[in-house]
Amino acid sequence: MVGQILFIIIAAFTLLMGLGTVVARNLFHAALFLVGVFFGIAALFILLEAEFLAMAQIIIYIGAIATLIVFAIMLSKGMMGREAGAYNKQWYFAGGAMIFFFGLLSWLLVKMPFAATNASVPDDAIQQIGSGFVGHYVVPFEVASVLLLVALVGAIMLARERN
Amino acid sequence: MNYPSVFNLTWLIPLPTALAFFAIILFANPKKRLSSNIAVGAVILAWIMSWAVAIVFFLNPELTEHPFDLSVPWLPMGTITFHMGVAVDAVTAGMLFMVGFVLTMIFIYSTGYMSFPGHLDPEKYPDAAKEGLDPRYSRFFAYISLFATGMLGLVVANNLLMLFIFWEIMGLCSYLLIGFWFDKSYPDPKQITPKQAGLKAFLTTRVGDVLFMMGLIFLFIHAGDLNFQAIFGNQEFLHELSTSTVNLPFFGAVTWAGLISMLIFWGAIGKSAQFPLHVWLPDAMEGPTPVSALIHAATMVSAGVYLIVRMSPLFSAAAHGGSGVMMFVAFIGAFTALFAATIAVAQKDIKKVLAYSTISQLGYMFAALGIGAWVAAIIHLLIHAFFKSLLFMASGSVIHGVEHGHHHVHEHGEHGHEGYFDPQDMFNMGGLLKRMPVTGWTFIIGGASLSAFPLITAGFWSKDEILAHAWADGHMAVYWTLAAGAFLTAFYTFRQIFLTFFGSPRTEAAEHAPESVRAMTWPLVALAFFALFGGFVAVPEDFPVVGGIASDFMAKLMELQGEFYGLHVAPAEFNWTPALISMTLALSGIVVAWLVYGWKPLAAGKPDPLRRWLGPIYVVLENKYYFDEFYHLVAVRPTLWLASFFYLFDRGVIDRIVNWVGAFGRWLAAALRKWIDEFIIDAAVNGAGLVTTWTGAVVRLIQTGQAQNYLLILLLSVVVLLLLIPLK
Amino acid sequence: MDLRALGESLVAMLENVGIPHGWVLLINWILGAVILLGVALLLAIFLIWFERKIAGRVQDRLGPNRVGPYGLIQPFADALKLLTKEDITPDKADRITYNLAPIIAVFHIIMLFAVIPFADKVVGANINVGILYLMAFGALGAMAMLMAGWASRNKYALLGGFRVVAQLLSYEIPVGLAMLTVVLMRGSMNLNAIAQGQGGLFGLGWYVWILPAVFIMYFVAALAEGERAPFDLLEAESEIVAGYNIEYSAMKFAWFYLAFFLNTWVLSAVAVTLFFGGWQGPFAAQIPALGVVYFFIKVFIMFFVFAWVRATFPRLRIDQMMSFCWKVLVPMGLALFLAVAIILKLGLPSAVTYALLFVVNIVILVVTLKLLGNYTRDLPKNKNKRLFAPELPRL
Amino acid sequence: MTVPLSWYLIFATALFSLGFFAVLSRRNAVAVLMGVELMLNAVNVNLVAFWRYLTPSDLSGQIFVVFVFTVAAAEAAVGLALMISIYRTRKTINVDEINDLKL
Repeated sequence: MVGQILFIIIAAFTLLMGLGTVVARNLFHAALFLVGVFFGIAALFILLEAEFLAMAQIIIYIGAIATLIVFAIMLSKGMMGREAGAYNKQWYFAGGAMIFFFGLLSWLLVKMPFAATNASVPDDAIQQIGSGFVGHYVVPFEVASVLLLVALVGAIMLARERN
Repeated sequence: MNYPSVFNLTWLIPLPTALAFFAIILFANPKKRLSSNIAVGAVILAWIMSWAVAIVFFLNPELTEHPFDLSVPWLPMGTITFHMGVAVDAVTAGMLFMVGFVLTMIFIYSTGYMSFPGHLDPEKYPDAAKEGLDPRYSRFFAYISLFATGMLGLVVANNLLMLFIFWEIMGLCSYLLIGFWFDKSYPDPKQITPKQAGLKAFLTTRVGDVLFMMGLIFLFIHAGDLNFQAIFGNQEFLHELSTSTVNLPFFGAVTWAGLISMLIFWGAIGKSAQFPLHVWLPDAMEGPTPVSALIHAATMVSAGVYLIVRMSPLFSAAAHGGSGVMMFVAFIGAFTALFAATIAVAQKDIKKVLAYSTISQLGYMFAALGIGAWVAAIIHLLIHAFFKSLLFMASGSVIHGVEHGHHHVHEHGEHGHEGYFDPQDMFNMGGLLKRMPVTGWTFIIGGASLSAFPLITAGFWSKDEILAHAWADGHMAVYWTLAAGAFLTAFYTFRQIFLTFFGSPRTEAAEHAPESVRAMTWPLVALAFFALFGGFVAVPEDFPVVGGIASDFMAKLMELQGEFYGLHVAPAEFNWTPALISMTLALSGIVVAWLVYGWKPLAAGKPDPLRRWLGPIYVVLENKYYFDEFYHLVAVRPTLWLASFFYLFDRGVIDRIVNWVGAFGRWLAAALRKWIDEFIIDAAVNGAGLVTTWTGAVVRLIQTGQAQNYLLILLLSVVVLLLLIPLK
Repeated sequence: MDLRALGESLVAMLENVGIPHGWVLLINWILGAVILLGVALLLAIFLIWFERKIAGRVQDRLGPNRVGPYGLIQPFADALKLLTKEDITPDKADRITYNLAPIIAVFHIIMLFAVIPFADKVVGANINVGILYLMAFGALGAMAMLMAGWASRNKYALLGGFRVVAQLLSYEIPVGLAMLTVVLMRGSMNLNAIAQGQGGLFGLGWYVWILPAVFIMYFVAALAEGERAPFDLLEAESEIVAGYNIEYSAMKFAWFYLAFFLNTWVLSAVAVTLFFGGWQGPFAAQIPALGVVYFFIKVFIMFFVFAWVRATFPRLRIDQMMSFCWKVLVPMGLALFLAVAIILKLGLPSAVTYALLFVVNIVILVVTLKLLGNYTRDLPKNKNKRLFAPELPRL
Repeated sequence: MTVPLSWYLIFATALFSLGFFAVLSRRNAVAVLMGVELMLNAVNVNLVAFWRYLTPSDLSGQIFVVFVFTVAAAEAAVGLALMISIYRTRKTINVDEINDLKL
């Protein structure tokens, strides 16, 4: 009961923030709304008993990605382009398609049977995640680290002033 | 079984030098000192890890019952997954102990040795000459790092395929390093140049390696795995291998075990330069001296022995199955031991003597393996590595000194070119002990060890063990051959010592030879320690007096390991007769050498007194029994002749046929073009083009160039696909 | 006296009244949060006085001494003054963001209080990802200051905001590395477990003895994370007037001020928990209340060191500060992390491991200082090089 | 676990749709990027929810979320750098004015 109420509060908050992200004309505000979304998702993760991911979500999405976006917006005032409209020509069509898509997918998901279990999360979940990264998933893990390095170097190369 | 956690380091042992290799070739190449520092640092790391592993193993003899084995999946091949990994048993531990240390010493020595070489023109390489370092100094360290990776990897590998890969890496490095001074040439066109020597070494060992690989393939077909423990832990399989036979042309029915072990032994013959594939090793001395010490004395050539040691269970299974392969090994070993020793007697190049001595000593090890004296072979392998690398490095130091002396005279004395000066010729030396005391004394220690000077040198204990085994097991032919070899060994070693270090200098260069730098002398001292005292790890327990106070833990350890592999190596009973005979022979070799060269030192310009006494035999020995000429006649000439024949055949017959076919084709094509191409194909192509143009004109309307537009279409497609689910 | 008993008796009492379990838990949580909030706010008031007093003593002054005994009431007077001042919002400012920023600044610090173990089991939320939690909510501070800097519509404030991102994000890496090394040592991210792992007589088991270099790294980086001198570039008055909070006045400014002191206190508390045994002390295991006392004593000693440093050292230049992080602290942290990981993996007996860890720490510290010294020294090869000159590679 | 799985799924669908809407119709590239972040987050919620409800003992779901984090971080960094680079050459980052795909 408490769980359901909490879920509804958090989900409503997150969706509201998401709506704000999508509709806000001021990009800085949109970014702040985005932070709200990330926060709500972290709360949902806690509700799902994935504490590690919740904390990682806050560190990575709010601490790094959102800060990066905000920073980029602050650095480039001219990029915001206030004078023109926020949406392109196809927005009403896209909106309709999205609503239809949402309805269809929700209907399908509700209809689809999932064999949910009542099993609880193992006590050493975090240890298992850790050993998963250096054990079974070691190659994807290393590839991901190389990807980050490449992205870092690539981003510097792209954003550098050329003359 | 709980292993000490330090064993988890094993797979890391070959890694630092491999990284050093890449670091040097990719980044550090322009900076010479940095390159050598990287290489030395890496090898020291490898040394520390290998000693950690080896010493922990020595302290826990019970580990011989459960050799450490660590595998990860590597190559899935159909139903079989190939595993790669590392294994540690007593043999590996012993090898790690020796290889790690010797490699480090040689690396350090090389930092001093690779100074600007005398054969290069300093004006062509001004930077390198100013630094006083070889222009390809970095490259040298990259190569020896890669080589060290090969050797360490070979030692820790737990399967034959990995062993083979590292074996070939070493072969490549050997080629690169022998030909390191590829631009060196000599006034005498018949003298072999480094470039040719490298090629010769590579091609000669290839003969053995091809046979070795055939053996591997046969073994893999039968075992389905190349892991050592999987093969040797399976007695049934070995038994089956030694009983099932195969019919070979010329040889008739032989057992599979016999065939495979014979093929593998040929690999070892090639790598360890045994008769008849020994010809490459003496010429390999064209490489820099650290290379000779590293590859052609301590590590690579002994890899052949190591391989046979590893494969011993297979060999003994073959012997049980009635195959004569062990006898063959013993024969080849003993024959080579004597044969190479006789050649060494008549050489004048200080390194060539050592090269033949190496071949001869490897022969001892193979002879020991052939008669089943497994432990004696390993111990001699380890100890030989210490004193032989010491001898090579000391001789390198001598060469360096004489070369420097030559330059000194050249610069300060008269300026005329007095012709080609060979700094490696022992007859250009003499009296160097006073000029180079550290080099001299360490050389004498190494030489004494090589000649098996009784009781106080390591070489005595290991060699005596082999002789004792040969006597105790009743292999009289082997015993007397090896004993004769021992006499010759003592003789040529002390011939070398007396010619080089005693008497008075025979040239001005020798007179002005300076002692080498510290980076070169310190490794000599460190190795001399092992050359003297290394033998006390394998003193037979029942040896009078000494046996009671010295240790034989290494021999014990190896015996235990042999037991685990099903090899019953009982220590040879001590017997006065063979011991006294070998001691007498060694000492008399030294005395004879003194009588000939030490009593009345040779004067400058005088020929070798042996030449007078032995007459034509000396000429034959000096020319190495004309083996090179023989191979040239039998192998090289026919190949060249065949090649030119085929070339002519190719030109006269095959090319002509090809040309005719080509002309016909062109005629046919011209005819076809006229009729088919113009009326059918061109029309179809043009029609297709028209259709494409027209379609494109219509379809381009939906290309807006806006990613969001495309995405919308994508979304709609997904929605349509989703709709298909409920409609199904 | 057992502090845990208090909470348990409260739960029992409420359940006896007949409230369902779920609601009782909720009430309990809210109560705990309110208590923590009260502690935090009172603490902040005291800390302001404490630091001003220390700064005064260091600078050969008396510090606050007029209002109340030893000037103890001074912070209350200050707060009153700030409350009654005019609350100005710049005309062109982004109002919502502008007002939200100080709230988030205080909020994220108070959130951090939840996981700090005041004594064994006396923890707001004893979660097993405590260290991650600290880093996660610590990172929110940058967001608050960024918002403040942007919303003020003032170029100095915006510059301050940029500096916030640069400094706080950079120094989060050494702080994180130090925390990770401790986590490696203990094998747990639970802060209480880390404190428990540092038992032993007379504090011999404190990680500061085993990992001295890690502690020094943490301390230096924490100075920067807490925007304290010599790393207070965010509000360097000689360069950017007052940084991100230039337009704030009255109570909104007071919030930032509060966040600043509480942040320092939390950093000291974390330092104490990670390196000085947390609540450990003689008889703390038997009497949990003693743990709270030990904890506060240790934290105040730590806070004193922070204040001492702030009152003593001059400010660094911004490029020096950034290079110091990336060229000194981060490599050192990585080296330490790697060394500790390898040593722990060797599986040696614990006494040998600790000795080895200590030696390796000292060696890495000395090597770092030596390299640093070589750069600073007036060597001929350094003639044309500035210390930590920002050299970008020319690609 | 009083919350049914389908609630999480519908929530994730809604968030995904919002994000996709932003991607489809916002003109500013940074806003498009934010939409992508929303979509990725929705996927994460799904991954975690499925993990929790279907296979709580196998932590692959959580591990995949961490991989999504890495990819999202890389995507944000490179995406923003691209935008800065594009802005420098074209003086706009409005997506409908960047139609170089059309020749």
